[in-house]
Amino acid sequence: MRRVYLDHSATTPVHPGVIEAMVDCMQNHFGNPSSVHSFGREAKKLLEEARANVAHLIGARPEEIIFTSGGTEADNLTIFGVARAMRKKGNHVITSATEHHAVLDACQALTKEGFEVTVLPVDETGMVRVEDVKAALKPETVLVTIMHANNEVGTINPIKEITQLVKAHGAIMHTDAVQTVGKIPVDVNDLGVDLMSLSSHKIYGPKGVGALYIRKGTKLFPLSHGGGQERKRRPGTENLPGIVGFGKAAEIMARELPEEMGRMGRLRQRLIEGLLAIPEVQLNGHPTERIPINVNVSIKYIEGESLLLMLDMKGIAASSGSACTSGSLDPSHVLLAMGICHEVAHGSLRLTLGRDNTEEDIEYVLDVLPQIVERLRAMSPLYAN
Amino acid sequence: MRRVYLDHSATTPVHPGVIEAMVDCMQNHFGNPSSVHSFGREAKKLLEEARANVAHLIGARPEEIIFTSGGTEADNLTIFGVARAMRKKGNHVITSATEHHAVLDACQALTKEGFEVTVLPVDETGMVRVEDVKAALKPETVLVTIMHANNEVGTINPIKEITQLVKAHGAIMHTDAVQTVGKIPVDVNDLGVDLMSLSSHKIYGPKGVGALYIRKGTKLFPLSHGGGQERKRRPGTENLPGIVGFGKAAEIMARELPEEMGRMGRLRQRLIEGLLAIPEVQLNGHPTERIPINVNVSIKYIEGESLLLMLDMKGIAASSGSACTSGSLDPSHVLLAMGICHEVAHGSLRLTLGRDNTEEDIEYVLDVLPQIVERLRAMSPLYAN
Amino acid sequence: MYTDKVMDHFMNPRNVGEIDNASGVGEVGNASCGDIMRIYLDVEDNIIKDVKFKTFGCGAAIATSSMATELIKGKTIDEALELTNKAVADALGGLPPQKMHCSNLAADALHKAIADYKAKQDAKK
Amino acid sequence: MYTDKVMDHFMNPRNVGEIDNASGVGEVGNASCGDIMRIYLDVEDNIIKDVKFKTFGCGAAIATSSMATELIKGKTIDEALELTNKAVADALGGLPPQKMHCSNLAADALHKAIADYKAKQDAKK
Ligand SMILES: Cc1ncc(COP(=O)(O)O)c(C=O)c1O
Ligand SMILES: Cc1ncc(COP(=O)(O)O)c(C=O)c1O
Ligand code: FES
Ligand code: FES
Repeated sequence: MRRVYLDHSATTPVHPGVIEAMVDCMQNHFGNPSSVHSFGREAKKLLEEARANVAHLIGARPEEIIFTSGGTEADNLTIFGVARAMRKKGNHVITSATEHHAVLDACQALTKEGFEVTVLPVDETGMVRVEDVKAALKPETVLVTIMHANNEVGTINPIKEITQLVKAHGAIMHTDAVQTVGKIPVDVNDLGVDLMSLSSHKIYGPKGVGALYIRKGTKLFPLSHGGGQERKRRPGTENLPGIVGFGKAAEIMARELPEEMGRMGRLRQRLIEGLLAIPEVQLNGHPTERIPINVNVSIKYIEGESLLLMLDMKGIAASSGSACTSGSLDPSHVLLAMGICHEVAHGSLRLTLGRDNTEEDIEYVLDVLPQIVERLRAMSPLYAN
Repeated sequence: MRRVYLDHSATTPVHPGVIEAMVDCMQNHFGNPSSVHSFGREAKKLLEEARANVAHLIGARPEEIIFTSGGTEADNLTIFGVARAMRKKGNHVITSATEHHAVLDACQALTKEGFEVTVLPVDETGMVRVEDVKAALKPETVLVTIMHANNEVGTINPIKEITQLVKAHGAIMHTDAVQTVGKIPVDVNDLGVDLMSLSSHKIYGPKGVGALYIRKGTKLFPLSHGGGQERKRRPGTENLPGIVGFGKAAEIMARELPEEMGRMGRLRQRLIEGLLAIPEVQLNGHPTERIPINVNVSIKYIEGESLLLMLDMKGIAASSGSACTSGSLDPSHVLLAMGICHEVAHGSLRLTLGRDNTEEDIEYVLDVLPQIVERLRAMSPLYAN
Repeated sequence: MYTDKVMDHFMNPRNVGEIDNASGVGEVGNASCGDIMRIYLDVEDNIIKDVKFKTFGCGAAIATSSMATELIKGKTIDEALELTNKAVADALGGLPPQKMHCSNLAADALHKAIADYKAKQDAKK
Repeated sequence: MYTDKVMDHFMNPRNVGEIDNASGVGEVGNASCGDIMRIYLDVEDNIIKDVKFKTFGCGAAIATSSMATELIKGKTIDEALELTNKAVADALGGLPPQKMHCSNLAADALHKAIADYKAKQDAKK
């Protein structure tokens, strides 16, 4: 059976060049980067090469990158680390309603430490309004964290404009760029942010490794304590194979990005057109300000998990914001924040493209999907035909 | 040049079978374990197989294992997680002077949250005295964390006896077993502990992954927040290749342990004998209650880093508790806690054995080392010949 | 995640559809979750001659609808009333823990449909 | 970690040893770190004819001892007094940041040895 993976925002296949680099690292350079001997020094060299590659991808300096165990840790490290370090200056943090749970839940936990958190709404395309940020800034505001692009609907936020306001106000600006890095050009100096979260497994690197960009001079408390690794901001023996893989992925992404971005955009357009040709299907998210790999539609009268299962039986891997997929009671907080009702959010389908996808893949999906939709609608008590 | 790696307590080479399992995971099962589709389900299956293998190695149940980014995170998660969860019951924590920095520094950080921490001394072999634990237990004691075996001198603590006292007192018992698991038989039920830290890269698995055993019913707050992974105790997309590698390593260790333990012990004896034949060399640590891979000696009148560098030039990888190796000002806190003076601690040499080491390796070291010692002593202002 | 039995009933659900002039209809919906299930009964001489369903919900919801309707077809009303959520889940070879709540819907909808049938019967009297 | 120059001076240190009846001896030690360095001078007509050292310390400490002694051999006392820590580190092609403190020892020991020489000279007068 044909297998078509269209869930690249959940995770990506590991690039063969990445696997090769990791195997080489594990076979030939297994030392502990903290060791004095040659095994350690070789490992250290690989560590610093990877750091340079990751830094390069986002226009940063190597010494501004620290490696973490993933995007979730980078987000948590920022939120707890900066807020606690700035506690004396103020106790107000601003975020937005469509952030990843790593940000939202960490902010929520901050409130137990005496912080006040403002969660900004988004417009119906999922975008944060610059004027809302402006209005929310207070003398006590120490940190603003707004994601670069959303993982469900792909909407890109105006981070540059927001950052200008935040910096002018004297607060610290963080963006979770897990979904944009490697997909669109991202430059920390162009955006102006102080901190940026990255995750390896979204850019064809291995899972379990990420990075936090920390602009020189930004104060941050560590989340955990121990050895002196990563400038004491992130102790523990470094995940060398993972980091090497991440570095290799960053190198490949930097090279392939310009071309892939165009190709993704074209496949995406074809997919959206084909999906909107099915009756009672709506596009969620922004028509143009969205990452080129993201398609998110709501297919009325049907529920997302059933849809995913039927697609899966046809070899197609996708995801949904339906509550039923996650075992939670509410559908996607992102879709709800955009003003989409429960029922329509339940019928959402996210297809996210990647470098292995071809035009044939898209045609296959557009061939298979209408039949599935028809079958599920025929079962649906909400659908009157 | 012959290369002899004798720094297995710092990190181990990755087992070829582990690399194979990781490559298979990355090539064929790259899905996100949280995904509904087949890619996700396959990943989830690998995750749970690995969990079962790790659980098996320490006699635990799979649902009592959560994966972390390493031993450091497992230690921090325990210390902050349990102490904060138990805050209402009491604010006293007991640990020992020879713990890894991940434990000591986390405990130190706890004092800023209003906890009182008792750091127990050790005897001259590096062992915690059971009666000291008894004397330190107070009504406010909520957590006791004592390492199973020390990473520098290899001394094995009487965890079973200590745990009995601690449990009878109603406190929670944690042990950092990073240095014992896979080296000697370790069973959570035999020891009776509530929590146990493990690290993959010490047992021929990849770096950047570890585990925390949490006995059913033990309360623990997470360190970071986000997705619902690892029973909400450790959010973030799972480090699947790392975890699969760790699982494979655990499986191999469980199988090889009985035989390797004997072989290591014999190599270790030969090495100790040979080293003690050099004049003015003393063995650090316990004569018998030590892990079979550990040799730690102090070579008087010379400094550890120089020794490591000269060994390195001969292809031998070792480590030292000298301050100069770490760039810190004080030599190993472990050796100092054992009552060894600064100067002798500076001249410490740790050789830790592993599955690839042969008798020839040992003879090579014993052949090379005396000449190096002689050279360095000839340069030393402390040595009067 | 799901057993083969569940996947079979999900991919090839039995008794999907509606019954015109049904003897009894029962609908339940879990607003918080968003799932809705409707069951139609055709009862003759106290025996369930035919049963159909329509379901908006996850794979488990569809599979339990299918299984529940299969289990009561041809049974008497009293026998059908004895059908429990657990019996449906067991017949499917079990359901994932987080899906137990939606597996409750099928038996609930059935009980509602029977109540509707009884009410209609009473009204005729 | 270390440059080739450092490793060369570490593995083949120049001027290791002691000088009997030295014109001046200087010893410095950083008790907190545990490193000790001793420099012996043989001065004739205000010129450093010979110099030897003994060092207990890390690779950087040994290499800087070796380099410092090389740099001052044959120089006048006044020239030797101008030797800075930085000059020694530079001559070695640089040292890792965490090792800068021990690189300070060599010049310090040298200055002490010169002071000792001068004191002895003064005593003779
Ligand atoms: C926007 C965003 N932030 C953070 C994360 C978390 O990253 P990781 O999976 O590496 O923990 C993800 C992916 O799950 C994401 O999409
Ligand atoms: C006793 C002990 N605990 C904890 C650790 C930390 O484990 P990791 O390197 O996986 O963070 C180590 C190893 O460095 C160790 O030896
Ligand atoms: S002598 Fe201690 S760091 Fe150089
Ligand atoms: S219908 Fe929502 S989980 Fe089953």
